[in-house]
Amino acid sequence: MEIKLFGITKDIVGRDMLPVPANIQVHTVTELKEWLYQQYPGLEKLSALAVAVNQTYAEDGTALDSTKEVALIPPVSGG
Amino acid sequence: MEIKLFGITKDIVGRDMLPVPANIQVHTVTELKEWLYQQYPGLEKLSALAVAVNQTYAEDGTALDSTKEVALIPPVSGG
Amino acid sequence: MIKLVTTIDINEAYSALQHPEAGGISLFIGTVRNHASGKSGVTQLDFEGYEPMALKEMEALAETARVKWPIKKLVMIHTLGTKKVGEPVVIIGTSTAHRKDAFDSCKFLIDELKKSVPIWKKEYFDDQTVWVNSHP
Amino acid sequence: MIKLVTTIDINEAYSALQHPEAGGISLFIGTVRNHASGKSGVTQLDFEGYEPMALKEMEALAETARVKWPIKKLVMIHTLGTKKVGEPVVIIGTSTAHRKDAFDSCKFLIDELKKSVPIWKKEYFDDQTVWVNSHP
Repeated sequence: MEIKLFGITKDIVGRDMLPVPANIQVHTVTELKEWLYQQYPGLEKLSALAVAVNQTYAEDGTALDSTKEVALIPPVSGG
Repeated sequence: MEIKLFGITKDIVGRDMLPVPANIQVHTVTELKEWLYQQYPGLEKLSALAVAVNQTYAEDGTALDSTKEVALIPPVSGG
Repeated sequence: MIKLVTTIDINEAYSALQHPEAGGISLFIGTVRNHASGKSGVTQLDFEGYEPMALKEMEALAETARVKWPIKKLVMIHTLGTKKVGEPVVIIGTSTAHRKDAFDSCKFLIDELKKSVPIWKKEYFDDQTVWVNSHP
Repeated sequence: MIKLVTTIDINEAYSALQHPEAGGISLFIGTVRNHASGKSGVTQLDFEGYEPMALKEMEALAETARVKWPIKKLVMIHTLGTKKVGEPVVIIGTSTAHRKDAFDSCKFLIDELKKSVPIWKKEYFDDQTVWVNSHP
């Protein structure tokens, strides 16, 4: 599974696409965020962090797998 | 004194400038409207009729004289 | 920018609203509809104004709006003369630091313009003409 | 008309809002201010988007607005890339038969766009850059 990164999450992680190693089990949005917060503590300091699955805002319990497009959505600031 | 006419008041009176005969005494807005309603009953059928004196909406009691610019303001419909 | 014109130029209005401290611009453009209240088949419209008084009233509304909202730039332009369906007849615009003030002040200006500015609209139908709002 | 662009064309947006049954068009144009909240001296901004999701969110907001108001035409255009102070970054427009619906729906669309559409703004100051809204 790969995670698309935008805005400040791209700066914190230092790249725009983060592969999740095959030996890491992240089956839900909550599990993904827990793993990310361990790896990149800067992500936990954001005012909010959403996850999009297949280009739609996902719930904490939404299931993840490698067939889905997954992205981190830091606080938006368009307009 | 001459009265400027606009919109439907111009159609009712049949001209765009109505002189008030010298022998007619109209000292206030109220007196002017009373005289106009007698002469042109169509004016009384309008949903409203304001009078402007020197290009400002006037009160019923506002004094009129021949040095002032006087106009009839039927219901506006700009925009 | 407050004026009466024969044709509205939207780019000119937009340019006049630009200001380095403005974050939001609200524009309202009133256009000629093809059906008035309860009637259909408007073919054209004529706008007539008591020009010096209309400009004075528009200036007074602008002044009232500037007291109520922190407006950076303001535009009120109304056309006079003959218009066809779809043509713009009025454009109101305000620019402010925050967008709510732009929306609120722009809406105030068009609402008040329609109440007090001495401009009159004559609608042409196939078989008659009507001065809008004249009769109850 | 819903799209992401590099440069906003106001005339194109206005043209897309014209409709013979529309009496009012509300346009909102968001521009780059020279001071953000509490800070001064923004020299430029970059806008980055998650483009396919941003378009999906904008389409969803448009659909919600169309259910709430009788909208004739609707425009949502956001720019991506580098902008200077004063440049337009977003334009929202709705045309409706009656003007209150145009104002209300236009304001709804810009308010919601700012909440949910995945677009990010980076402000450049003389001595630092800031991703807006990122931190409490």
